[in-house]
Amino acid sequence: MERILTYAQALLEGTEQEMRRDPSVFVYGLGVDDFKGIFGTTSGLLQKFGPERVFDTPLSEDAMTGVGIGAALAGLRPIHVHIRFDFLLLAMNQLVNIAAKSRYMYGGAVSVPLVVRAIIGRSWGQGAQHSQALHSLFMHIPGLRVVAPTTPYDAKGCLIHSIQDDNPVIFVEHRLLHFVKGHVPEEEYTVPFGAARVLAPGKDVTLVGISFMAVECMRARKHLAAQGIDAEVIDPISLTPLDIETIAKSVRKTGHLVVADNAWLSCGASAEIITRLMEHMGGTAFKAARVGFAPVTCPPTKILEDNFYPGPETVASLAHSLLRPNAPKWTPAAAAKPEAIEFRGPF
Amino acid sequence: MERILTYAQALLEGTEQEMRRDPSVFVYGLGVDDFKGIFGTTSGLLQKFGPERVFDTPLSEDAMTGVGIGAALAGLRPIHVHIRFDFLLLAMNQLVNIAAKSRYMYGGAVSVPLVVRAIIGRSWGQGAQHSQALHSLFMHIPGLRVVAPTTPYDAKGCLIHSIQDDNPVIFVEHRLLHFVKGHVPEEEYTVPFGAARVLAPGKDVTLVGISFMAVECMRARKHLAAQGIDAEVIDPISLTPLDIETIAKSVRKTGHLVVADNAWLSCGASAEIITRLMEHMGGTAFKAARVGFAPVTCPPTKILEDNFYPGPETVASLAHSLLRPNAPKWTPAAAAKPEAIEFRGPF
Amino acid sequence: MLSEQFYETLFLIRRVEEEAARIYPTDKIRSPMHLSIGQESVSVGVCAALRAEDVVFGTYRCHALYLAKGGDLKKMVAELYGKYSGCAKGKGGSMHLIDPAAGVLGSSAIVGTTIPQAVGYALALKYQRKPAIVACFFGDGAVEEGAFHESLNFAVLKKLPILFVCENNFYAIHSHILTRQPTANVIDRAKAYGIPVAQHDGNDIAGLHTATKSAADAIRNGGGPQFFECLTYRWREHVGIAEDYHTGYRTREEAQPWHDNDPVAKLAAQLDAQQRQAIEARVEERIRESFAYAEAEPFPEVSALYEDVLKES
Amino acid sequence: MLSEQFYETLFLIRRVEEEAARIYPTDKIRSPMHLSIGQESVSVGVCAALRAEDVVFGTYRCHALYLAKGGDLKKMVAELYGKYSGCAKGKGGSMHLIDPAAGVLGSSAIVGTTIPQAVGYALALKYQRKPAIVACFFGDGAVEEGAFHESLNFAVLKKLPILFVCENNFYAIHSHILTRQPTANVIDRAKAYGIPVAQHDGNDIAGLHTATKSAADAIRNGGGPQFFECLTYRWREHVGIAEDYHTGYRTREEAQPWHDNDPVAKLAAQLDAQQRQAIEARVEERIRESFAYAEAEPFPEVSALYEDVLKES
Ligand SMILES: Cc1ncc(C[n+]2csc(CCOP(=O)(O)OP(=O)(O)O)c2C)c(N)n1
Ligand SMILES: Cc1ncc(C[n+]2csc(CCOP(=O)(O)OP(=O)(O)O)c2C)c(N)n1
Ligand SMILES: [Mg+2]
Ligand SMILES: [Mg+2]
Repeated sequence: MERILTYAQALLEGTEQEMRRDPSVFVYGLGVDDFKGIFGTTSGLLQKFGPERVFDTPLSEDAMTGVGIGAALAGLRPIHVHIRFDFLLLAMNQLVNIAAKSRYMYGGAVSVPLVVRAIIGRSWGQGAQHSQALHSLFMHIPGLRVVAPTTPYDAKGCLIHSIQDDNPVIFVEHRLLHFVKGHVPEEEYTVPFGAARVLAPGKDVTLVGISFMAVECMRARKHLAAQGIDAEVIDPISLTPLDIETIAKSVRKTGHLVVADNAWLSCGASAEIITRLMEHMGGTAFKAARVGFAPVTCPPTKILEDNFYPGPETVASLAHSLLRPNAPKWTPAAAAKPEAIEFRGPF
Repeated sequence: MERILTYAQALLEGTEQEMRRDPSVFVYGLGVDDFKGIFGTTSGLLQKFGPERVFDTPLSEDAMTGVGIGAALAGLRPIHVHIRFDFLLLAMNQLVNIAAKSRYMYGGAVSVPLVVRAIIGRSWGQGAQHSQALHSLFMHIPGLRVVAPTTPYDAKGCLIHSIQDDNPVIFVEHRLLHFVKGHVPEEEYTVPFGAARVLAPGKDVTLVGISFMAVECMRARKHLAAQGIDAEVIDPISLTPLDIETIAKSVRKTGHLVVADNAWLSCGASAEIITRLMEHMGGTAFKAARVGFAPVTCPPTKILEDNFYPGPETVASLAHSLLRPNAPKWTPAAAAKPEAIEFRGPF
Repeated sequence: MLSEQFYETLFLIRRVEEEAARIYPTDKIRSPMHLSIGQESVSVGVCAALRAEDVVFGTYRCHALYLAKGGDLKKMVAELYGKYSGCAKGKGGSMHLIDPAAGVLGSSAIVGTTIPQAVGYALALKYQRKPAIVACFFGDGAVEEGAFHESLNFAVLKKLPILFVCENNFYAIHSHILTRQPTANVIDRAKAYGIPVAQHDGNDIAGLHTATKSAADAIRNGGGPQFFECLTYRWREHVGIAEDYHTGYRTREEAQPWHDNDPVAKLAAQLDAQQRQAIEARVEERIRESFAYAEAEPFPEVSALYEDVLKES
Repeated sequence: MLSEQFYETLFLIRRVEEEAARIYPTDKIRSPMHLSIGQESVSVGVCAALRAEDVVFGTYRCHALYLAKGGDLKKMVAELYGKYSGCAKGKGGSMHLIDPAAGVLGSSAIVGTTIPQAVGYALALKYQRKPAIVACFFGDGAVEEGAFHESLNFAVLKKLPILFVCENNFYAIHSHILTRQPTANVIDRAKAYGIPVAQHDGNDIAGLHTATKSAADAIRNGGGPQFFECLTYRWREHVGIAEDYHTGYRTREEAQPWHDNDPVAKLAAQLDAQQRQAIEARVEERIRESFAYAEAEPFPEVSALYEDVLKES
């Protein structure tokens, strides 16, 4: 019997199990101890572990990040939760100048086992400052790990791995993924960094979907199947380190790559994946395209918001043009944009 | 008769001319009014324009950036100077959440004519936190312009253009470029955004050099010439917007592209240029490679620092392998790493 | 005379928000909405003492401030509806109201971020030798952000024409101020920068108005920044339209004195019935018009997505 | 007895820095170097009252603090030389000294950034029920950074075992404190958070030692944070080895009282000649050894470039 949890429940379970196993793990951040419990991902932890291990903070993202680093230097394993990724812009100095660099600039004398959970906002007119997905900023910086699991299974395993890892990890979650349901084993397990997952096999085109876009790629795959196009969907899971070989293996077969990111494109993860693949495959014997946010600030009004985000149709249409450049442009009829989703990923 | 100035002098001249022309221009930032004058780029301005238009600030990068934005909203044209790019990590929230977004999220009601000068540190063991070149972080964000001129001529023209532009501009300078000499006309002129410059013609390979790496590419070109390889060197000057057509025109001719960035590679400007070119050329009928900082934190000790930075030899060697994949690997003998340079760029 | 003015603005704000709350469940207003209900008088009391050319900056909880400073009502409601004729063309939403003509210069969803902009605007006013001043509104949570301290330090250092207005409603989302700050002495921390500070009952609109008048005069005359802490209370949930006493982070008992001290009700009681009815009828008519306008106006074209990223010269 | 100890550490620091300054023009030490000469007694006075298990965090101007807390001398000099046996394997340089065994937990070149880490370390000590405390050193410039306020607020809120030590040398690079802060009342601003504060003559080593002893006791007993402002003066240029009175931002007259109040000279005068000579000889020998060691040690291999980025589990 499969055990079904939501992504949010999977995160909660992983956190709780690690907190039980290791007394040095603690959770902090704005709202982690309130009745909403960060979309349920921290609910009940305060009751179970007390206010020393589960605490709210002042509105001080910069210093609170430094506090996590300092606690990590002292041997603790902090999990710092941000209900919006956008707030990390206040913490860049600590994350980039200190967390990422401490081990190196102190010649290996210390390590910083810090997990930073960054939730990408979406839907209901979040607008300019509550919708950003800034993982590529952190992928640029040596000394940080960046992971963005998509399925509940990977969410739990990756979070546990992140907590146990001795380095700073930016743990990227998409708000809409919290609702996704899937099989999650009860026991503790880890999903290693640097291993991408083939979510669905295919032979004509490789769709690499980052974070919530992996879900959208699965939907695009259905659209494409109706056109006789057989898409393979890959979820990189971890962005730094990046498992380029799994992607390359797929593209060697399909010859075509679409990278769908849940973020802007310029200097984004999509550019990195395409370039890395070209380097890895020793040339460019493949066709590639990328899709992501429109190159503008996120607008709240629905008609613009719908056009700001890429969706299954955009991905499918792009894959179609890549494979059939001479065919008339095709875009499947758009379903209503998702505000909540059920998705049971195969693993 | 050519009029020769250093890059630093060119910046000073451009600033002074704009301050004379437009009373709404002011210059502020840590150290702009002291006897060192930010490597001479602000020297004498205090004496000429007084402490209201040229002022030092408290150590408060976050708020001082917001102050610039607020002054810009009120119709002034602030130039905020940071003697190290690294300090901008404290200003990310204001730059990304406010400066980049104000015009869009207020539906065009306002604009933010702010120039942020960010100086990339190098040499003499600057180490982990005084050596970063983070232009790609800003290239990721819609609503910002990012420019990185290389020659004194472009430095002056681009700075004047940046000051006159009605949008936030991240103006990237490399510390070692400040010493570079070249022709600079006395009159005011602007160098437009979005127009790359071919620094030297060639037919075998296109070298795109960002910021100081444009200088190194010119040197690499000499090394390559000795091997019978004729390299074309392009300075993009402006990174957002990016003039991809000038690069494409070159690569259509040469079929080979090396992008040399003065920064890390992952999700960097180099990945963006390669991917954009692929999109622009409708495929990948070219070979491409990139080179930049080693994927580690910058170490101060010289032997490691020398290996951290790419140089003319790295660029030449990479271009050589790209063109002659079957030839034995070739690397020209390394000259001493530059601490100061004279470079008269052709334009 | 003054109390009629106060009442008209207060009542307008209260009723606009109630109306927006009534509409909210229909999903016609699709963006996170932070109601000022219960706290309106801080904005009204302060702004009534400002001049048209004076400028305000606020937070995502900005409906009251926008209207108190004279922001265009139709454009505001259209903005809530995401319409192209909204004050931000539907690109701002409830959290990013702006009306430069009325001196409403913006409001940000990132706590504390407009404080330094307000200081920068004040710097510009001084630089331009303009007689205007800035009033900068923020919550009790914002004083925990480093930017607040950096801004205060600089504003005092440069003697800028700015009034800092901390709306202390005792909570940041569900966290009481005493779980976030060692002592509830915001004004002492501001005072340590060497400026005049005062704590006010934020619901005492007349008192706040008088205090602002004299502070604004002093600031306008080059006296440098001043700091107000205005005690008040939010009646509804942090974001959204419901009451939330059942959720456990605060009690109805705690709220009761603030409800009893409702400035709308108190002012209403001071006016004579006819006056009051005339005002209310006028306000209701404006509201009816504005919501009808917002309903009728078109959404942006898709092409608007790509506009307003940068200003073309 | 105590004054001999003080003198030995003070003299060591002074002489190590003088020696580093002597070597500097040869380019054997190739990284920006910020000398503590003139300010050493702040580190020495405070650290002498700390225990081995206590922990310190500092700034790029960290030679004095590192040595005062017992950091390994040879590893420090080797680090300045960029050698593999340096305390950071040549990857830190003068600005990033560390010696976890001695409780020196790091020093950053970005002003103010180690303050929240020090607070986080203190949080961990409390969490782990350890009897140790943290002393967090920073300059008068750092108090202008928002992170300082955020850190202080949190440390006081959580009653953490930490002593904040502001080394006020009146300058941030070439800017006097009164051009950066409205009034020179750092302690008042700290005091507004509700903790004990004190201003000390940073060059009065014995006084500082006594004050630290009692503060450290109180902190160790759960009394929560305390704040010291230590007035002192930097003799050399901000970065580099020269004097800089000729550059105009400060005068030799201003500096003179501080030179007259040199703690090294004052202590030297208190010791008897023999004692003093013995100490100095011992110190000179250690310095000679350490510099010889640093000279002789190898640079890292090129392969070390790629090491220490991440910790492999
Ligand atoms: C920098 C930042 N951190 C956290 C948040 C999440 N957040 C939104 S409103 C809020 C509470 C702010 O409280 P206060 O300043 O008192 O304003 P109030 O909502 O009470 O008006 C928080 C924590 C945010 N928007 N920005
Ligand atoms: C965040 C940041 N801003 C600016 C600088 C440049 N800078 C280096 S040291 C310094 C002065 C710091 O003064 P203070 O804190 O008083 O320390 P002191 O040098 O006097 O010991 C400045 C502005 C920096 N390193 N980091
Ligand atoms: Mg509040
Ligand atoms: Mg100082």
